[in-house]
Amino acid sequence: MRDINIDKTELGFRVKELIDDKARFITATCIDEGEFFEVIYHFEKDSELVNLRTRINKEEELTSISSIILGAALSENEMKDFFGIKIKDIAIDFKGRMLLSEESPVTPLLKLK
Amino acid sequence: MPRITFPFGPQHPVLPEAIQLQLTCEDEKVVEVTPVIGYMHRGIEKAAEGNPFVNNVFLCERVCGICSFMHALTYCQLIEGLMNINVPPRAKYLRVFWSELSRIHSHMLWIGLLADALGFESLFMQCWRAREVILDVLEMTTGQRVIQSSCVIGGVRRNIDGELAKTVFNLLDEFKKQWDAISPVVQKDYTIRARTEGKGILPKEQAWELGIVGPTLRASGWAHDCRLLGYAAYGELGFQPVVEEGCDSYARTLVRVREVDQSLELAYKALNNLPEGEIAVKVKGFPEGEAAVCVEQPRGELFEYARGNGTPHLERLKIRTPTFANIPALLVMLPGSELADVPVITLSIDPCIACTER
Amino acid sequence: MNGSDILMALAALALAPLIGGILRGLDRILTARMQGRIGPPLWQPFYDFIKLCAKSKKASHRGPVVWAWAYLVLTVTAWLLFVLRQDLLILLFILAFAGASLALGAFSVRSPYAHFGAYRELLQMLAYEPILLLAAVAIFLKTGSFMVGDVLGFEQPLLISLPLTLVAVLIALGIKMRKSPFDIAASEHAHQELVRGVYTEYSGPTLALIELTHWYELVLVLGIISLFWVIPLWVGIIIALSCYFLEILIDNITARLRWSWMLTVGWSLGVGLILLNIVIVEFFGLGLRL
Amino acid sequence: MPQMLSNIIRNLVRGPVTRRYPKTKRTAFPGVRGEIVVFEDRCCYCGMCSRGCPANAISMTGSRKNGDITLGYNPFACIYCGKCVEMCPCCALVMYEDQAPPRYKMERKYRENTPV
Repeated sequence: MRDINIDKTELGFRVKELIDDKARFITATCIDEGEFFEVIYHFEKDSELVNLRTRINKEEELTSISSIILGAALSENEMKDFFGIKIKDIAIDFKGRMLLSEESPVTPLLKLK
Repeated sequence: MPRITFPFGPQHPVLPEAIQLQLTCEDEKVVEVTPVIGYMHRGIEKAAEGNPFVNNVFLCERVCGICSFMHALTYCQLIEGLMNINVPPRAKYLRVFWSELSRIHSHMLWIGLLADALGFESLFMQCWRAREVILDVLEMTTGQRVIQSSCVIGGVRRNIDGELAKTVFNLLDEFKKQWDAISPVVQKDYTIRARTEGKGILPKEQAWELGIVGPTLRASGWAHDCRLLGYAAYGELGFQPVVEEGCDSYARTLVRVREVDQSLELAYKALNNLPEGEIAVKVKGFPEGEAAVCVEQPRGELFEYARGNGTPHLERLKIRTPTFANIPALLVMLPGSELADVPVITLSIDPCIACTER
Repeated sequence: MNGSDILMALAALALAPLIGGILRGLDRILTARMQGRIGPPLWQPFYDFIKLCAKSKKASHRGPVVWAWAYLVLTVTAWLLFVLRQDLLILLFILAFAGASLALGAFSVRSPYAHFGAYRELLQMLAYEPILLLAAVAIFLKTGSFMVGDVLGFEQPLLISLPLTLVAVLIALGIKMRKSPFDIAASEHAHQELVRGVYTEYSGPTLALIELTHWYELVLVLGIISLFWVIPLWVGIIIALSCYFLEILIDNITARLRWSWMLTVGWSLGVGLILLNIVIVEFFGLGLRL
Repeated sequence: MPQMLSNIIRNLVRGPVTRRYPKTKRTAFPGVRGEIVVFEDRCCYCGMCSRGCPANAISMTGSRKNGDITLGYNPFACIYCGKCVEMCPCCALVMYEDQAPPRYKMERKYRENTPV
């Protein structure tokens, strides 16, 4: 497991670099840390796990990486559903309703205060 | 003929899964596809945060019915990684044995469903009949047919010894006999080949870029298999992943057919080389830190990530199931195909929507 | 038409569904056994029929119901023409009308499943109609008449001179019975992409009507097959039943194929075989000498 | 096609392999996790089962001091993992090999006979 801590502005650039290096996108995980969201993009490169970590404020907006990897669109939609994290320019945007329906609770995975 | 938007699912006899594909068709040609999921989300990730971590094994098992053992195995390996638990070798071999049986029964189920989608009812029955033998072995050795609950953190709950092993070998031989009658049909039958060959092409480069996993990726010519990482006892047993170059539905069928043979071989090997000793170790303390683990499921790579904070409850458990990664493949494979091929192509990624919507 | 004819027609009206239902029951038992199952009892088709009749009438609108009735009436007319030894050609055209009304019934609703099913139903008719018509022509060339009565009076069994025609009619039987590899417009078990195709919008008593029509149709097609050996008639019936068994066997060893394949087979193999048969009989006179 | 033919013919000759379910029942394998029955007379009210249960299907109500302690088992919440049976020190929870019959209402006891 290899961790790379990055800033949210260089996310697209770093992902592009990894993809050009023949890495395979696995998934994206979001963790609620009170003030912040920690977003981890998991990649596999030569049978090794590479994590791109970025921390953003809860109000901040993240640019989608689905223009680089189409497969990431589902993961990003999922984060949007569960955490209410703001991600812009997702290739297929379900607007926070991919896994949740109209009647289901909003942002269920946020930690209760 | 004008464009017709055609709802495929969420309740459809061919695809007993709650996924809706909105197909826009011109004549019988599909020009556009939008997958709609979210009909049965259960919030298992949230529930896992509220449970003590030891009990989550049984919860994770219920993510999917078909690969329940693998889900439990993944979670156990995740926690064992977090807490540095050394699993006794006998437990590792038993885990391999049950994993491979799960793989066989999942693939048999899939081949049956494929036959059913093709209108080949007799083959469907034949496949599920052979699968029943494997389910009998699972029931006999773990205590339950589908939700085995035999894998726990630190080892396994049941042992296979003496008399039982003999019965298991007999049943596996019985399965092999039945399987040998079916596998040439799946591989060579004219009507099956006519319906699958050249259907649902997933080009090699695109498969890797989309992050496709499992048999779908291997059918596109990539020798990618998480078992190569050598978890449980796979490192000692040794095997080569099954790879096909066809990139179409037929190649995906062949990969699964050959994997049944391979899994059977691995199951025999694991049971024959079962080391003596304990089957479980005691778990003490609470998980702390971060861990991620990949396990090869029948449908592909299962990825789990967890973060513990030194309490009995995990802070975050993330489960990425193989179908979740494989759904984008449909966006590439379906447009341009004929309506009659849609069920076959959709099935060829072996979708498990229950998994996807943990 | 005399009194005995009327009695015979009435008997045929009553007996055909009975025979058809029993044949369907036999089909289900045989299919189950081929698949290693026990299967339903012999009378299951009738139980299904009664249950369907007892359901409440639900239809999106009247169109499909009217067409379902047309399907029944036309098929029954064709069956009566057959029993009353009328013209084979007219009978086949009425049967084609019956098939078309099934497709029209599906077109009269707005369900995309039904529409696609109707297209495929029409394509199916395109595949089997030439076969049946050419078979009638072949029979005419042999017996010199289109009348079923004259065929029944023909001493020499038709099978001896027209074996290839029978093979071609088998393809038509497969399509009519909706068995794989030809179950394209509506598969028997609904496990296909169009769910039930043309029948999707039917339910309850109307669906029972269609089921009843299928029984008539099945008996009629088997009747046409038994024309291939009329003296003595029981040989013809045995031939028809063995064709039926063969169809069930083929159903169990093949997957469903696509309509383009069906058209190719129907036109090249089916039509080709009959034409070959006609050429052999007419120009080489092989059949006549036998 | 020819590959399947031999399978079909074999089935046709050998006959069905399925059972007529309500008439002939399948015997359970030894060690299968089936129905759970609580024998409260043997219970020592230690609470191990209710603490270990991953589905919260077992609950202890009342207190030992007042003498009104009871063990509640909810078969509808139970996931039949068998953890409680493993943990119980006084064999008050027993797991049968047969599956539980279909139920329509909550009952506390389903079996009258004593366990083996």
